[in-house]
Amino acid sequence: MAIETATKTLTMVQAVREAMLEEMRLDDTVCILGEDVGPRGGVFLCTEGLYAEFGPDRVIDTPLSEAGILGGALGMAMNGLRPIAEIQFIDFLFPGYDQLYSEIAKIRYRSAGMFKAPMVIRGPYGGGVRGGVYHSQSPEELFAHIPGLKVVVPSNPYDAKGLLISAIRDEDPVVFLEPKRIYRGVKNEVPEGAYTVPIGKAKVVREGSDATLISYGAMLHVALEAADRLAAEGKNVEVIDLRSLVPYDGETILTSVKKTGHAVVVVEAPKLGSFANEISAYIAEKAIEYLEGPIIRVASIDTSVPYNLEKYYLPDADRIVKATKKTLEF
Amino acid sequence: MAIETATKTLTMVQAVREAMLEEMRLDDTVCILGEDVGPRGGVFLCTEGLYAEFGPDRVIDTPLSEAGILGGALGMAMNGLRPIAEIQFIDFLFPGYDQLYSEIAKIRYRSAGMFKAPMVIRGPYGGGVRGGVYHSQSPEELFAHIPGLKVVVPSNPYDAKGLLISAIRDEDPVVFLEPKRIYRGVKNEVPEGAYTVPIGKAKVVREGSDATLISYGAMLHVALEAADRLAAEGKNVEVIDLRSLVPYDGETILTSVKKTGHAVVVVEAPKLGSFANEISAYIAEKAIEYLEGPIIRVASIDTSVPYNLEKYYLPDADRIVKATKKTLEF
Amino acid sequence: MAAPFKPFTDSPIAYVDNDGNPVAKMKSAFSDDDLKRLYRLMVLCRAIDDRGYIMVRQGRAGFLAQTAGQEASQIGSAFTLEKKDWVFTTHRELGAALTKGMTPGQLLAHVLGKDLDPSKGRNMPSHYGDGELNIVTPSSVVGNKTPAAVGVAMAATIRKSGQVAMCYMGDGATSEGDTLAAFNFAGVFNAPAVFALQNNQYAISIDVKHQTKSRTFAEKASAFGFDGYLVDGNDVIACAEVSKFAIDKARSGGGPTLIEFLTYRYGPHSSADDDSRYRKKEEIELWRNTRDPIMRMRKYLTKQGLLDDASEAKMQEEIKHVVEQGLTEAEASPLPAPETVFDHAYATLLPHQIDEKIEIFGHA
Amino acid sequence: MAAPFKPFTDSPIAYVDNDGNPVAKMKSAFSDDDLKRLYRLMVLCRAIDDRGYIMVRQGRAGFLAQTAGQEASQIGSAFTLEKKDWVFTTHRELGAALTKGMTPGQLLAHVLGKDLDPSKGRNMPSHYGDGELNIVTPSSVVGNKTPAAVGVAMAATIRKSGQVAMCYMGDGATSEGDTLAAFNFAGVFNAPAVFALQNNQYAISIDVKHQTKSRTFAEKASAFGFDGYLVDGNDVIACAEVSKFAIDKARSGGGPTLIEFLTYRYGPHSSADDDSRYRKKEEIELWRNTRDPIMRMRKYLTKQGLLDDASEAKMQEEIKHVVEQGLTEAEASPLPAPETVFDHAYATLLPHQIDEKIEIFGHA
Ligand SMILES: Cc1ncc(C[n+]2csc(CCOP(=O)(O)OP(=O)(O)O)c2C)c(N)n1
Ligand SMILES: Cc1ncc(C[n+]2csc(CCOP(=O)(O)OP(=O)(O)O)c2C)c(N)n1
Ligand SMILES: [Mg+2]
Ligand SMILES: [Mg+2]
Repeated sequence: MAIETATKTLTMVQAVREAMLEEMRLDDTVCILGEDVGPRGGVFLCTEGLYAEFGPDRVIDTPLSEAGILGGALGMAMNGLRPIAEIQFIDFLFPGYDQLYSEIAKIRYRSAGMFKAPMVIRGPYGGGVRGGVYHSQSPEELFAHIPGLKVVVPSNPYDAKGLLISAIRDEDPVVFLEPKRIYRGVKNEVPEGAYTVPIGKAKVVREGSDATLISYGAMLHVALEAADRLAAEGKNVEVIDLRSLVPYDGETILTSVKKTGHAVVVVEAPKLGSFANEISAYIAEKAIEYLEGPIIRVASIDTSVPYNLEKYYLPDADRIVKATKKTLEF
Repeated sequence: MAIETATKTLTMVQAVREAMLEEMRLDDTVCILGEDVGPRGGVFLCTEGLYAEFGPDRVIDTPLSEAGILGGALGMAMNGLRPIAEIQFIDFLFPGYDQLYSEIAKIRYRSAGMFKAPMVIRGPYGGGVRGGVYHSQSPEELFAHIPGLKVVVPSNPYDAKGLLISAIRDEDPVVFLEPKRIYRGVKNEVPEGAYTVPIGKAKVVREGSDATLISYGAMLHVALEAADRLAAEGKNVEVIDLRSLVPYDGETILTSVKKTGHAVVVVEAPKLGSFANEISAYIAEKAIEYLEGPIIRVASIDTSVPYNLEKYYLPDADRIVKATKKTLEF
Repeated sequence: MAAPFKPFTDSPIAYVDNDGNPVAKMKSAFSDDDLKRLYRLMVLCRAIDDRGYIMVRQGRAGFLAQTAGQEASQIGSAFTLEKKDWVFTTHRELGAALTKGMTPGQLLAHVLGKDLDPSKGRNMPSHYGDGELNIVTPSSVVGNKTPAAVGVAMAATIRKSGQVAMCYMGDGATSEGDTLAAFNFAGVFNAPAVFALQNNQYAISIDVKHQTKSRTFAEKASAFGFDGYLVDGNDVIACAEVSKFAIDKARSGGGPTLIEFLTYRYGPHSSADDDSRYRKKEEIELWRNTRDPIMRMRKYLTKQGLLDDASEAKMQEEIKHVVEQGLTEAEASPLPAPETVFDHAYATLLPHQIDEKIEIFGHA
Repeated sequence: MAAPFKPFTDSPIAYVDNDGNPVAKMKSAFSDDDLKRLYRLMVLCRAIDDRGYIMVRQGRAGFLAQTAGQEASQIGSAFTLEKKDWVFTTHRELGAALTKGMTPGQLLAHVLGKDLDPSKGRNMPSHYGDGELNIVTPSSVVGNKTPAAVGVAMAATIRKSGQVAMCYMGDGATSEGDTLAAFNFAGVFNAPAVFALQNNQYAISIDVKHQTKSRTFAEKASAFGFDGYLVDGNDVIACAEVSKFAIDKARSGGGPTLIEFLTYRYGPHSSADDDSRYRKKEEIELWRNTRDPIMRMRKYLTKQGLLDDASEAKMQEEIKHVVEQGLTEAEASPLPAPETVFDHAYATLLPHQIDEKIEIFGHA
């Protein structure tokens, strides 16, 4: 997939920006719209410099309305463009949720394929940045459960760039969630130029045979931390980065779980109704006979996100280690 | 719970109406707002006659805005009333989803209990009435995954009345989903006067020892049909009516599954990300050692709801029978 | 572009009164042929509408939201659109769909949920759409199509395609936040969009007094920096004239326009409604008997010497035939195959859908 | 109630010019004492705001959206509210919260996320709320509090409680559909609500030209059937006068009012913003140096003989003391106990939360 060329060390913010920049240079139907994406360059600077290069017709500062942004992007997509709708924080998508739920996701189906919505809805999501309730949420499940949408969550800059380019080129609307907690902290080598990471393929980021940890986004790194700690105690844990929630890569999950016999699913959302359930239920449906212990979900607690007590809210390596041991020692 | 008094045979529409009527007579802070709830009596006649009895201050016809209805109801709840917000079809809640997600569900938490939202959000939901995409959806998961909300789904008039009275008296916001497919078809004996059915208690509606079918709402009746068919083949199936999704009655589920060793979860929503997952994941976490076969989800297919091919979309007794046999014969 | 009409008037712009007499100072720019076409479209629309109603009563259609009474505003507004232009319908735009070019066969196939419906029966009846004609298959969600209509118009500007987006809505739709947010976008981006607001005075049972406190709907445009016109929505010439002005203005870079068409629906909100619960028979009769758009245009054309009994009878005959033929086509069209239920949720079937398809149909 | 002011004016209503000279024909109804209190509140507000900023720089607060520059509109608008009235703040209403009665200790405890914050540090800084004072702890979601404010006002009417709901918002918030839908509700239900719109001319980097095409924000009210007033938002007397009129009007059954306060924020949007990317230093300096609301009121009071150097110095000293004392209280306040993380999601812990609590804390 990756074309091996020159690489540079990038943060996720930079990788996201590069993906958009490359695609805008390659395809002049690609455009960006959102709040403060123009001269301001986005509040996280994901669109820095793009306005200067592409101008106000392709990097569009909008009034403050997510329904306007999402619905507007839908119209643009229907009329020959490939818009990227930036939502400043994914928490603020909800005033425009109906545009996603009723319009963007359903236009192709309800028109029997006459109309389509090739567009990306992207923005920062998740906690760990002292953002309080409304700058910290992980609502991926609320997108994953809408047929017609694809949902992607990168865990590192390399994937972020490759997945975002795939998303921009996709014929269907893709919700692209960027874990802001690792916007700048996690860096890796990112090839120059355009390359794609396919939507729908998970990645085994750490091999192991004792148990399978399944996660994505910022939580992947917490899962890896837990895996390190478990390794120190002689437990050899496999870690899977889902990368894409819709569609998700059931095969990679099943292969691993059949090998290890134990599954722990780690998500950042509150547990009840979370996407962890989908993975757990899938395993319980397809591979129960391979399991030697319960499938455990590690998630946030079932409350809103508190500003000052966030560390008791979010899953941490401790909870993951404990959960893994619980199924291993079952 | 139920005060045994005179009963009458009611439909679910009538039971819903009676619950509101009784509570409005008992407590003059209870009021109703929504589209066409006044002289029109609601498009399904759930509020028939209430405007005549209580007048425009307590049965409030609103302009056509679900954000206005939900946010308005929130304000009323904060300022001493107990509003019941009728959403004409739950599919149309989504223009007001942010009010639910960001405001109603979170006001208590973010204010550390200083403000609260004792209110009910109710309306018809689900398919099977040839309503096309936007008059047929089952978005319960999109409410269940919001901490701060309770979610209730009755399967019959008796429960509907008792649960709705509980919901009106609840200190927290309750999303009350009425399966319109059985609005008039399913009748039973409903006591006169006020009584409550507690939120959070499931009901074993059919005892059995071979497998556990878990469902709610309109699908419960399809599950019961499947149970009949299975009984004819000598398979003795237990059927649980969840009644309440948040909180749900884990104990009743576990007791049953531990007894039968097989679980099938039936929901009407599209499968991916559905509430069936929560139940499946819960069982896989708490009782995996009792299971003798996979936990199978029976759900709608992962598309929007088609007007003319709905019968291939919705789960039917066939699919449930097949799924149950699959786990039984595992 | 200088406006030949005054925006934000208190009384509706009209060309013809209820008795078919000209009332406007300005003369219509439409040719006699155009006027006859407008009239024929209204009659045809009414005939198809009636046909749909019969199908509901026969139990062959599960739902219908009738257009009867609103022909002038729908047909007048769509009349001067070009093929490349976009139309966003709601749940009642039979007349607009017909005018933009959908055939009676397609329209009736839609009511029956048949394959000949360009949307393949995916939607409940009265939700007309056609990809060939840029008529966007609507959702049922009131008010929420306006943002996409503005987006389409923005794209037209960016792509310099010269397209205009005509976005239909009811009086009720103006209460939805998405409609208003989209108006604001339209203003800011000077979008080539026309908002065709059919004020039929009810949103189901809610009358306009309970819908908004503004005096007119047209004036809402001023809150977003563009013009609004109040038009007699039962005067098809006025409807077509003001719409043409707004369409031309949009196409030539003049930005958006809101047009409020004051009209009335004769039937209940839909086949599922019982309007006796909220409005008086006399009110309906008043509109139907004295303000009907078709009747008015017939009188006008007759008085202008453009129509006589013979030509009227001939047209009625022709229309009867066209509708019958459409019905035959619609009936002959098959239901879509069961397996197609999975199609078009995504561009291609996703793995989990393939699993489901195999589970249900035994093959992928 | 006859309005002493004209709605929908093109230039802002003002009482005092930038040099502290009276400019209005009408005389303020406020007593000298009131005027001095208004002034003191502005100075105190600025001092607390500055303190918060220091805490951000010290790394003790994670975020702050400063009020500096907008004191007059916030304090003037809240000045004549009664205790039972409701206030809906957004992310910048330090002045309103202070005026309604929150103490410096509470306000600074909020910035630190401490227990003394009535909201117990649940929210990020600059989101002031207090249940005792009916100041509703806000979400961060721009524009979406307006519907609840209208609901509160509707309940006040129904319950005949005589309460008024004062709902703050920024210029950007008027683009959100929820705001506009709520305006429409307010009109239809004649809700006793005042919409206090601080037009500080930016929504983060978006200036008003890119926010809406209407000439003023005040005029948006006309789309919903009520009055809007454009007020000089740096003239605290004008702010208080027009607000008092609107509050009194609402309380006496006259329905809603929209007030646009034309003002300016000196700081970046928030501590997370870099405003050099989108506005010129000169523009900031112009407002700060020549149009500052505090400076203007000081000049006015001085010219009116209500203030001199000695009384000014004394007040500054007193305010310094009050702020220091507030800070001490805030610092002394503990962080909420970890176990409270579960509290108040619901009225009582639900079974699944009890499971989670045991899992994390080892006890229920
Ligand atoms: C968001 C939403 N809320 C409620 C409904 C139910 N509903 C369907 S049509 C209608 C009234 C629409 O009134 P109006 O916009 O005036 O159009 P009309 O039906 O009069 O043509 C309502 C309330 C809906 N379809 N969508
Ligand atoms: C719905 C929503 N979208 C985006 C944001 C991010 N955001 C926070 S404040 C702000 C600008 C608000 O502008 P305005 O309403 O003028 O208030 P001001 O900050 O100028 O006081 C934005 C875009 C948000 N909080 N909520
Ligand atoms: Mg209408
Ligand atoms: Mg602003």
